[in-house]
Amino acid sequence: MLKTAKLTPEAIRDTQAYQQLGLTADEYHLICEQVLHRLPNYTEVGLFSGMWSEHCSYKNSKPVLKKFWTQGDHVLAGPGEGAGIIDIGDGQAVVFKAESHNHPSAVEPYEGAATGVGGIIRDIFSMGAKPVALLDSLRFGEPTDSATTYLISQVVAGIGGYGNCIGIPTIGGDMAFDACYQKNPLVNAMCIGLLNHSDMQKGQATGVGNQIIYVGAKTGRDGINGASFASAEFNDAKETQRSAVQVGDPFMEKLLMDACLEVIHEHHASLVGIQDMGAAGLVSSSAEMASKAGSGLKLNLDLVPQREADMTAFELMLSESQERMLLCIKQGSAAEIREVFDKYGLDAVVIGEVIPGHQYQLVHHGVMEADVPVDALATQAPVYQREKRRPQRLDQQSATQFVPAITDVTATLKQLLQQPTIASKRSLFETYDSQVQTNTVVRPGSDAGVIRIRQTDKALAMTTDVNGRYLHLNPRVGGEMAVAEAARNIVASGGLPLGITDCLNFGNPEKPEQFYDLDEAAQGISRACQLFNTPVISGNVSLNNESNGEPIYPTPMIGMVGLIKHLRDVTTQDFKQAGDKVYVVGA
Amino acid sequence: MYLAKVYVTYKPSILDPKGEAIKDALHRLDYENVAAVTLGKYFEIKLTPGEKPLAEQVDEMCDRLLANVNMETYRYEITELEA
Amino acid sequence: MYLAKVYVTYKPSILDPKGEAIKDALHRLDYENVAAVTLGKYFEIKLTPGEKPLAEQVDEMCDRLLANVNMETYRYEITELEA
Amino acid sequence: MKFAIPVFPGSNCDYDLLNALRDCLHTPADLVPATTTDLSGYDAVILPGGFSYGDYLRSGAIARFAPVMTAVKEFANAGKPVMGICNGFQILTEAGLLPGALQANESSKFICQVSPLHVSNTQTRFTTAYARHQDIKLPIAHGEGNYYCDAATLAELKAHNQIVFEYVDNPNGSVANIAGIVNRRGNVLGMMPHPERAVETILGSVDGLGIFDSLLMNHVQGDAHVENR
Ligand SMILES: Nc1ncnc2c1ncn2[C@@H]1O[C@H](COP(=O)(O)OP(=O)(O)O)[C@@H](O)[C@H]1O
Repeated sequence: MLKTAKLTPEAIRDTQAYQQLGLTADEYHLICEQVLHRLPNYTEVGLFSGMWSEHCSYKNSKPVLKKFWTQGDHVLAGPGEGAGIIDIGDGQAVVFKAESHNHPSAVEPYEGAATGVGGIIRDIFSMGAKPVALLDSLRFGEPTDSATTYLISQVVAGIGGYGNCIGIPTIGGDMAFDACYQKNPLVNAMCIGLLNHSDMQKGQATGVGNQIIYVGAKTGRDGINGASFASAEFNDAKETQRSAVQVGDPFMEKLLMDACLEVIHEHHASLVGIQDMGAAGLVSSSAEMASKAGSGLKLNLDLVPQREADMTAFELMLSESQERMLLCIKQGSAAEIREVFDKYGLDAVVIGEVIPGHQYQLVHHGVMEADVPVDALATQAPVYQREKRRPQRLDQQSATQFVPAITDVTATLKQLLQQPTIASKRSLFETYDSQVQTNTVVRPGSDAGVIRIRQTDKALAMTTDVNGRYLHLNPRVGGEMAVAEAARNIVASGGLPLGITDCLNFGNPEKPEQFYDLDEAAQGISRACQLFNTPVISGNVSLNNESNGEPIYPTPMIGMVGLIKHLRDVTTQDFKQAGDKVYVVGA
Repeated sequence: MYLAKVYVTYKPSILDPKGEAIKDALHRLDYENVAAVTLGKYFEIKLTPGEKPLAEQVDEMCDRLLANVNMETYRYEITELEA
Repeated sequence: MYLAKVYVTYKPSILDPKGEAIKDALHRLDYENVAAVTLGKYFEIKLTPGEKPLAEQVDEMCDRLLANVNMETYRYEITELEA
Repeated sequence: MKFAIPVFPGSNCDYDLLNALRDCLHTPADLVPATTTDLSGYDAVILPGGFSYGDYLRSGAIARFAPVMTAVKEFANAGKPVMGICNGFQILTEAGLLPGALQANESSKFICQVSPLHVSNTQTRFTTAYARHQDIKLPIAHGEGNYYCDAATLAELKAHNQIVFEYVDNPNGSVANIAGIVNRRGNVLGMMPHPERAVETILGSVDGLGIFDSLLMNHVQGDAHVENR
């Protein structure tokens, strides 16, 4: 990386080095000719490659996401913010979002899963909400070989390791096994937070002269350019993925969370905006904060806390070191804010300020390393309308319809119950602390997890669901069914469905058949959401989930939250006593 | 019987939160002269000769299970134990 | 600058569940010739000379913090690092 | 009766305990930072669960050196009640206020479940509210709750009736099914199960109330008669 950092703008053009960073030739030329009207230097190419990656820009999925139904009287913030917010009355709101960490978990299952949990928690508390629950949605290959069982145990340990330590209960999730996930497991995590309306935060950097503060872990070379890595197709070459491994530090995040919430609650007047550093780290958080506010921004990279020596501007901006947050504060309030972080033993460093105009400027060792229009990074990535073609598999189904031949019902039932996907997941979810915070009314093992809301008579029900197999057979109907299953789980727990988040785990959108799956599934989800009155308020896209050329089943994980108006209405799925009648309702 | 001693440590660029926490604790205990701490794993594996040469086998174990080469490095020593 | 390598292992009488789990995993990977596995901690501590002799200091660190002498033992080596 | 709850960086059951004491037992309680050096004005100290300092070395190993622990030791030496729940128990053993150590669970996995327990000693100031040999259920949630002590220590614990709670179906491999012990004097209790998670019907159990009720009751009546016997 150091070697390429010395490449001149001309050499980048001539050797097409931008391609290694994930930019296509067209995108590169767009930057040169339409955006900058000059050749970008290496750092600038890096900024664009991170910001224009699928992970940050949704360039392939935007046209699909537009189809989601996002309305609803109670939506306070929909897709576009860090996490979605829904009003639940009494001046309170529920905040939730899901995040995928599929590729990192395939490379390093414990840390990949752990940092996935850490990332989604930051998304929630950066909105000003207190995280109150976690769910996890997992897909693995059949647990028959040691590599898969190892993967499962490490992923589950990583999720538990993070959530248990930081003290947020993991109260539900779902898990299924199929050969199509063998090399490309799905690790999706969802976090739910409670928010007082008055604490609502926006990730904004407004007001010329206001200061940008960096808090949390130091920046290292971990996960450099992870955003474009997460968006790239998986291959077996280990070497190329090495720089992407991040290690989670839930202890640090606990301090960071408590300190940030204290700033939000008690230093409201000094805080302008707050955002976590997730995908594409410092560049993404800072450029988005400035762009949302229509501001310019100048950062002095010498001031960024660094874990390693001699980091380049490129590395500092694109590192995905975990447990970091960016704040914009009123001019002159740095001492007051620093005092809060001090108490938690955390560094809080002013690294830049809001400037007039709309440029994004980075200074490193006295040199202007980047000077680009902020909106070009944050909002002007190209959007691709991909080609859509109905896959052949959808037309070949009826010929080979499976007709079960059951002779011994008991034996068949037993066999079914032995299927890993159907069998109890108790031994795994019992490694999650599901009770910390002492609000958990229904623990994992029922239809939905339920937590009560203190000082009220209300509770929240939450679940994650999707059956990729249904989508494989019919992506649109399968998408509808995922939402319907989630809604059933909420209703069966005594709740009224409020809204959903999603993780769209799909294959390569540049292949028309796979784009078909994505587009159809989104339409199915959207229609069901409209019918259930559960707007999509947040979500995440994970594309290129395939290994060695074979895509996974289309697997749009649906995370749904419902409101239980009275605690007495909470219901659980187990039979209560002998003699009770059993009814079947519905179709 | 042989004894393989295996040392697994993070690669230099990987964050080591445990090492950091321990360093901070040592500082609080007034060992101000401690400059850096890393925490790794130390395995002692007793094994009998298998089909492959022992070193090759141990190397393989490290690669497959004991270390994640995406973020860790390992080294090992093998000695013969007295009966 | 000096480097102290510290090895902390369970006392022989103590059950080491993680070591057992790793042994089982190695068996499942067909390393049937593995007879026993123990998992210990391996610290690398970089430090400059303090007031007390280094060995005494490192010993103290082990006793006070790095090992729980109820169930663990430790040993260490100290070497000088090249500048 | 006023409780102090020392909060270490990484404690995460501190508020659960505070809520249980204030809201369910209606007794005053304060969270006090780990830097506190003075616990005068409090009648009991409870070290909460969580992952102090990340539990990155051994659970409780780093917390033991926090300034508040000097005060906790003095408090205990004065014969006043000190209790450690989960991580608090681990800290108390690391600090030498209780014998033995807590190792990784036998399964080497974290376990979160409701665990049936046997109250083996109802004569301590923490347990008089329970009936003799009462069977109760309390949540457990820990990765390192496997109690270990050597044979001599175990003999001591038994001889002086220091084993207070025993697991009915030992979930973590603890020596002699030990879930909780007191010191010889009977004023320091350490336990892995979480009584503060079992104080409201809506959360599934109220079996934890007995411990706090015992403390309150014995405080009112004066502690003298419940020195351990
Ligand atoms: N990964 C997981 N994390 C937490 N809980 C889980 C997980 N997988 C399954 N569960 C729990 O197991 C129960 C059954 O889940 P699932 O297999 O999805 O069945 P269902 O089809 O009834 O939703 C749910 O209550 C869920 O909370």
